Amino acid sequence: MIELFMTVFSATFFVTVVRTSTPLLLSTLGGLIADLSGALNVALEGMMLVGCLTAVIVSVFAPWYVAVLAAIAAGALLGAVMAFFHLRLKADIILVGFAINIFATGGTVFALTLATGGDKGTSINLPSKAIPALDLSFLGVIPGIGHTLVQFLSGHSILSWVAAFLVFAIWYFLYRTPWGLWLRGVGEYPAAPEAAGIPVNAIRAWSLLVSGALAALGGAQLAMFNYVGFTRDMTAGRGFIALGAVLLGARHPVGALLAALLFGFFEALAVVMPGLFNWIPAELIRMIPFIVTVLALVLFSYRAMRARQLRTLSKI
Amino acid sequence: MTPLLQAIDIGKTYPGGVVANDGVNLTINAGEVHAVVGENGAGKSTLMKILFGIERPDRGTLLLDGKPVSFTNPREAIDAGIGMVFQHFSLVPSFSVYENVVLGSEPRTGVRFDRQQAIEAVRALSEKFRLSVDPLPPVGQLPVGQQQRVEILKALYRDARILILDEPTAVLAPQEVEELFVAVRALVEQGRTVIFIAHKLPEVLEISDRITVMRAGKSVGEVAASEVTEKSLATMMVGREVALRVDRAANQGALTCEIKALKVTGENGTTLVDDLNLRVHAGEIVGLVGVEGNGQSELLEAVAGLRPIADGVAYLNGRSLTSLSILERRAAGLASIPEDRLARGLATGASVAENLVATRLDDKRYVRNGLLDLKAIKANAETLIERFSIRVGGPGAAVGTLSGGNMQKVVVARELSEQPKLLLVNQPTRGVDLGATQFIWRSLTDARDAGAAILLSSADLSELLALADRLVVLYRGKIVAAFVNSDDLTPETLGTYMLGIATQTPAEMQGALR
Amino acid sequence: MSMTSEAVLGRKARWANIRRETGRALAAALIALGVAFIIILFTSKAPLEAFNVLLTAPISRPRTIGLWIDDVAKLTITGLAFSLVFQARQFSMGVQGQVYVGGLAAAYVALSPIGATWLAIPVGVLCAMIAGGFYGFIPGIAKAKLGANEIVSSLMLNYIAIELCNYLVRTQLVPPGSGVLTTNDFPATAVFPALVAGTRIDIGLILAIVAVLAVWFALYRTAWGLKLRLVGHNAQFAEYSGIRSTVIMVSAMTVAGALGGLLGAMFVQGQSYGKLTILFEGGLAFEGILIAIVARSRPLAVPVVALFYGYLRQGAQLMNIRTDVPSEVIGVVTAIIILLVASSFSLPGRKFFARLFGRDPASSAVMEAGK
Amino acid sequence: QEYTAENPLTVALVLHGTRGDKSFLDSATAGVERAAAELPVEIKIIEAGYDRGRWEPALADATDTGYDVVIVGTFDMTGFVAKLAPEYPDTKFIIFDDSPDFSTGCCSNVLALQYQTSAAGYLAGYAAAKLSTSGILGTIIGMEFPTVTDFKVGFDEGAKAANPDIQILNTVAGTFSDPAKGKEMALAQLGQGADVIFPIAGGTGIGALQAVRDAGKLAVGVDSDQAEIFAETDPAQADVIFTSVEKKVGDSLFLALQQTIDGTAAYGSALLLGMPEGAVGISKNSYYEKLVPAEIRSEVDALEAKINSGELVPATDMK
Ligand SMILES: Nc1ncnc2c1ncn2[C@@H]1O[C@H](COP(=O)(O)OP(=O)(O)OP(=O)(O)O)[C@@H](O)[C@H]1O
Ligand SMILES: Nc1ncnc2c1ncn2[C@@H]1O[C@H](COP(=O)(O)OP(=O)(O)OP(=O)(O)O)[C@@H](O)[C@H]1O
Ligand SMILES: [Mg+2]
Ligand SMILES: [Mg+2]
Repeated sequence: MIELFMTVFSATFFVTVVRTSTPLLLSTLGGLIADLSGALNVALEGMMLVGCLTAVIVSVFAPWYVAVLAAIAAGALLGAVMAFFHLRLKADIILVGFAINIFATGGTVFALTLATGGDKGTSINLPSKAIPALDLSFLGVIPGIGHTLVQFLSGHSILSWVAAFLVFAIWYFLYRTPWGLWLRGVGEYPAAPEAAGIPVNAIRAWSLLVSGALAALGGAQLAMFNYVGFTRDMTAGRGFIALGAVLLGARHPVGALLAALLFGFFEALAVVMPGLFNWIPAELIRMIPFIVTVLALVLFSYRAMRARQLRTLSKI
Repeated sequence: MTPLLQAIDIGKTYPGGVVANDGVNLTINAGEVHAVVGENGAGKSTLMKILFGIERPDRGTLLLDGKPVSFTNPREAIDAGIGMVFQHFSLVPSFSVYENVVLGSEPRTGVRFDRQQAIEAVRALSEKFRLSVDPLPPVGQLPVGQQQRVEILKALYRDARILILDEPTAVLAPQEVEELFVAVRALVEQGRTVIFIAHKLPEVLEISDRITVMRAGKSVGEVAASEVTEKSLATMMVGREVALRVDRAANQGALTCEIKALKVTGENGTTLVDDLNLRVHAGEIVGLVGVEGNGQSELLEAVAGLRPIADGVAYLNGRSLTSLSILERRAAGLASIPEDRLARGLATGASVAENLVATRLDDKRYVRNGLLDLKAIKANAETLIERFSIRVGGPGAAVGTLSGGNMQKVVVARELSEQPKLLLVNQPTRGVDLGATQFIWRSLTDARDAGAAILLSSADLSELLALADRLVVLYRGKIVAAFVNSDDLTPETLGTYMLGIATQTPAEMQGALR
Repeated sequence: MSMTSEAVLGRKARWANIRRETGRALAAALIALGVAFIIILFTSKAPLEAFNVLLTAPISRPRTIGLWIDDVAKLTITGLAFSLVFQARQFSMGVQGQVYVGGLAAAYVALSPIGATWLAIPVGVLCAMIAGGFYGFIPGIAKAKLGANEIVSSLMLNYIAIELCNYLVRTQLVPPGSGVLTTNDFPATAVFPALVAGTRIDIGLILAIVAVLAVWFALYRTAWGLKLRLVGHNAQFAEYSGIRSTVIMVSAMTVAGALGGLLGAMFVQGQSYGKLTILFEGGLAFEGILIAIVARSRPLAVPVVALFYGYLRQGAQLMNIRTDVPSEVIGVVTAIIILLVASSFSLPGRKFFARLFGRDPASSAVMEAGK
Repeated sequence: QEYTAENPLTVALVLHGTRGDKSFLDSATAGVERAAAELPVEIKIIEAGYDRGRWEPALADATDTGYDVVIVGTFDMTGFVAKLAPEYPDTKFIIFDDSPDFSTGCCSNVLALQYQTSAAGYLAGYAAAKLSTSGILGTIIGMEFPTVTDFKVGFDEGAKAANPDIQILNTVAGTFSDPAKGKEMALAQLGQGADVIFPIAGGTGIGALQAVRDAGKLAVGVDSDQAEIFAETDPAQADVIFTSVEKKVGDSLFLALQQTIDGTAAYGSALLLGMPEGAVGISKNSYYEKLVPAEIRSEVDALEAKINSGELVPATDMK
């Protein structure tokens, strides 16, 4: 138990949590934008996967940042496809989302085969690049806390910092700019922005575009940092977990951050625990993040309900 | 002088094949208040949506300042100086008043939404046009009257020269209607033009300069308000004479419903109904008078079982209702017509027949051993459709495909189909046209004459004065006055009590609170 | 008299509607097949033959017909489960998890002493349905009592059920020492008898047909069903009518869960496996969402949609097995077909094709929101 | 029967997955492809994908289609083969990595190839423990079943033989296809002090190898010579894989096909192939020679000789 605490409060563990949370967080933010605009984006998984593959293939030929941008573009393109079929052809958004997931599962492997000349499983024959980690070791000169700062802050992926910034940027966008107001209005009650002359469908289309771009950015982090390279289905359900994280985070960017960190924390814990408690069956350890999510959800809902009740009672 | 706005020979057929407009002509002069009247489904809203760029006409021309225009979306209409307040509001409930007002044309500093500037702009506007609204609270928490003002402010904020108000008065209390009219006059004084739709002819005659009458998708005439009477206008609309008059109760029976020291509190703990005592007898209609939001709806909901009673009791024929479930209350003879038929009174996706038995799913006639008796359900629907002249294809049609007036008839039919002992009625004719109003009124008085005790709340004072035998005025959840209805009782008298300006003493109320 | 003529008109309109929808779906399917053919043209050395396999393989042999029908039965059940929760306006995604707990329950029965008796099938199916029902009940009650979002809870419960199945199979259900992640074959008494020898068509098909009729009956002929639909249409109205909407909601999710559990039993006790193996469901449960949406959550339409979708699924699969078209391409083709069929369903007739290329007529968000 | 280029032996390999796992299935594919190139054999490779419900149909369809030989792998397929074999007596079945129960008399036309990888694992474990400076090793397992754990049983025993105090961390990923997870697991083990890691987890293991590469520690490859696979595209990766525990599925399949043509194949029985048969072993390539000191190598060679002679019998999970 002591060992567990030591591990959990170590800098390495913190770095691990940040690393495992980052792809999830980016994807969750993507889900959040779509959700707030009134479209449930069940295609996050497929968009992430396409982001993974695009990033890996482009990084063979171009610098890492070009690869990341390419992934973003690919995700945005999928978002545009969703928008076209949902908004223009009026197809059910969930059906479109599932179609994109199916497309991504097959399409990425097919594209990989073409790119590698026949490899169907992994891209290990492609010399793909990694996203650099941000080295902040210069902070070490600060007396006293310098060393600790370096331990905790140095060595994160650049995209982890980007993701943290995006939480702020998206919050700012949603709650401080007019366009954020438009987007939330479109999601909550489209008749109002429509009557105010706001192009409702354009807003939804842009949201899906951005949603896809963010999910694919999460994919890029997954395939260029967490692991460098592509393997089939490497997202392994992270997109669906992100979908859950959007709702668990109460449809707010900061909530999304907390939900993603919660997941990252327990995923990291599930990774270190076998080394510490080899008597616990692996399956049960792997259940932990999911059980914790359900408990967190129940707890939050319970507290929200209590809060409502208390407010009622106190005023009587 | 060229008219400001002219619609010539407008035609519009909806995808389902409904011909909503069929050669409509409308001429609006600058600086006038122009009313458009017609029965439910005559095509008024459709015409307005065309003027505002929401629907596109199949044929016809629009002239603005004599020049042909065609709007493909509201933005273009807004830019041309047209503003519209919809029959069903288009406000984002969780947004604050000022956010709703500026939505789409926000003041900015850089990329930042300048909230301070927006709030000030809204304050300034509401002062200028005498439409007082607090810019800060979320609109979802405001009473409808306030929401309406927010809608108007929205249009004014965009500097509308022409303001379209689609049934703005349907949901307003008389004082609010007065205030609205004050605002409308202020608008006209400042050079704006107003297009106004309403079903209540006295209002139309009071506010408008000229009136266009529509019937069945066509414009059937244009008259100056000063040249018509209510009666002649009604005849033009409906194509026959309409008489909106009812008889008061001839006799009244035993005590049916007794409400004692009733207290109701809201979600957030505010007291909505406070220490209320009231008795309703069989064969009488008791009217609840009050500006919306003074506890009438909450009182009715608490008695119906849709809200918890915080304190006090309500008895139905001597039996306490407090511990009874909704179904048990209904079984005891209670029926209720809710305020908002779409939100609470109907399942628009379900069929008419299903809606007509929804409240009786434990009744042996329709459900035995958990199984539906489809034949009985259908027969019930056919009977009621016939009896209440609901205009619908058949019992299987979805309620959502009915017009508003007919939807309301479905609710009324369901609640009156079994002779109720206690009937709670809230806004029975809101947004309903003359013919249907007449019909619903008669249904209510028939139920009364058959021995129902009726508690009626309405935002329309003339409705209350026409139907009620006794009237109680509610202010901030308390009864502040009570009257036995007579021809001497005027809206003005009621108004002073409704606004809390005056209060009767218990002794004064005594006579009317028997 | 006028009433009857109106009823006739109504019936005519309904038929016209069905004809129109079917026509549209077929048109969309044709376009989709055209697109599929183009893709196959680029990826296969013998495109015509590959295309032929896609279209005809499912009925090429009795065994393949069996595969198709078996798929249809399973897709029908998951489609029904989703239809039920959708009709109650819930978005629980928990069928997958219910399938696993149902499969586990059925396996426990089949491997117990009961497994060797004639009770194995009824008891196995019943236990699976109880387990699945319980698993559907959890997100339902969490939503009803606490307002916990059912999408999140049901998705998480899916993962938990999969791991639970992995764990129990590895540690409890496999023969000791064998270490494989598959149980022994169930005793013959515990395996659904085949209706057509040598194929996968087993009494699961009958269960599916019964389930369709039962769900239809429950939804449209019982008070519970009417209440459920009313709650789905307008929960506030249901409350006003004296219907306890939370009870209805939870019971709908529980019944859907029982269907999920039944599907679990059909998997493990059916001819397809006849034993419990980890990850046996292979993602089929989620395809019920597609079925339910295309069928507009109407129980009688579910098997029809499943029949078509299952055919496509089998054709694609057999194309993968028999031809040189890579399996990945099949995913791409399936995705395109879903997109086009989904698009066609939401558009009135010819407009679909107009919209595909032309401009969107003035949008109708106002009407949508007003409802 | 004579098989010639005009009248070849037709063979279908039904993969319970797809090509590209860089280990097990690719190895089998390589074996039959080599047979197609060198023997009068015509092959069809069927990728049944990762949905278990489709494995049996794929197998049945291949059998229906009339191939002379149908090849499948692992315990997941054994039951299906046992069911089909009596129905198709003229078709020959080869199942690798598992065996049906021949005592039931079901399977006179089935040849089962099983591999005892624990012996090779023993050698790798011995070398790993000798190379470790921290005294901590790590293993990462895809899923727990004997064909996987057999590697580990031998590895653990070998490591203990080299250093009785050795500590072996073990993590079960639960998936063969999540490299990011594999990488995290390896990082965790490295963080807990391990300096040699043996991932037995397919694609998940590839992620673990990457972690070892980045940390500059050592790894043991699995199934095929993984250093060789990386040698060209990712030399840094190859540089840390000092050996691989090879399960030569492809070679044994090639041999089995060759014997089928010769008529010498032992259908109706199971062959447990081990190090003496050359079906398993550790890679002794340039990386091995570069990274493992000569004295350890000679100790390993001595152990290998002992195992081959039967003097040393490592524990095994295979029955
Ligand atoms: N979006 C629509 N699709 C199909 N039919 C419609 C649509 N909107 C309105 N209609 C139909 O067009 C006709 C005219 O409707 P409209 O709303 O213009 O009437 P109205 O005069 O505003 O009635 P009311 O007095 O009840 O407001 C009605 O028959 C209505 O049912
Ligand atoms: N999607 C639709 N398809 C066909 N008809 C529709 C559709 N949506 C609404 N309608 C018709 O539109 C009319 C509703 O129009 P509107 O919103 O103006 O209400 P209304 O009839 O004016 O009701 P109210 O009397 O409450 O004002 C109804 O008659 C309904 O039949
Ligand atoms: Mg209208
Ligand atoms: Mg109306």
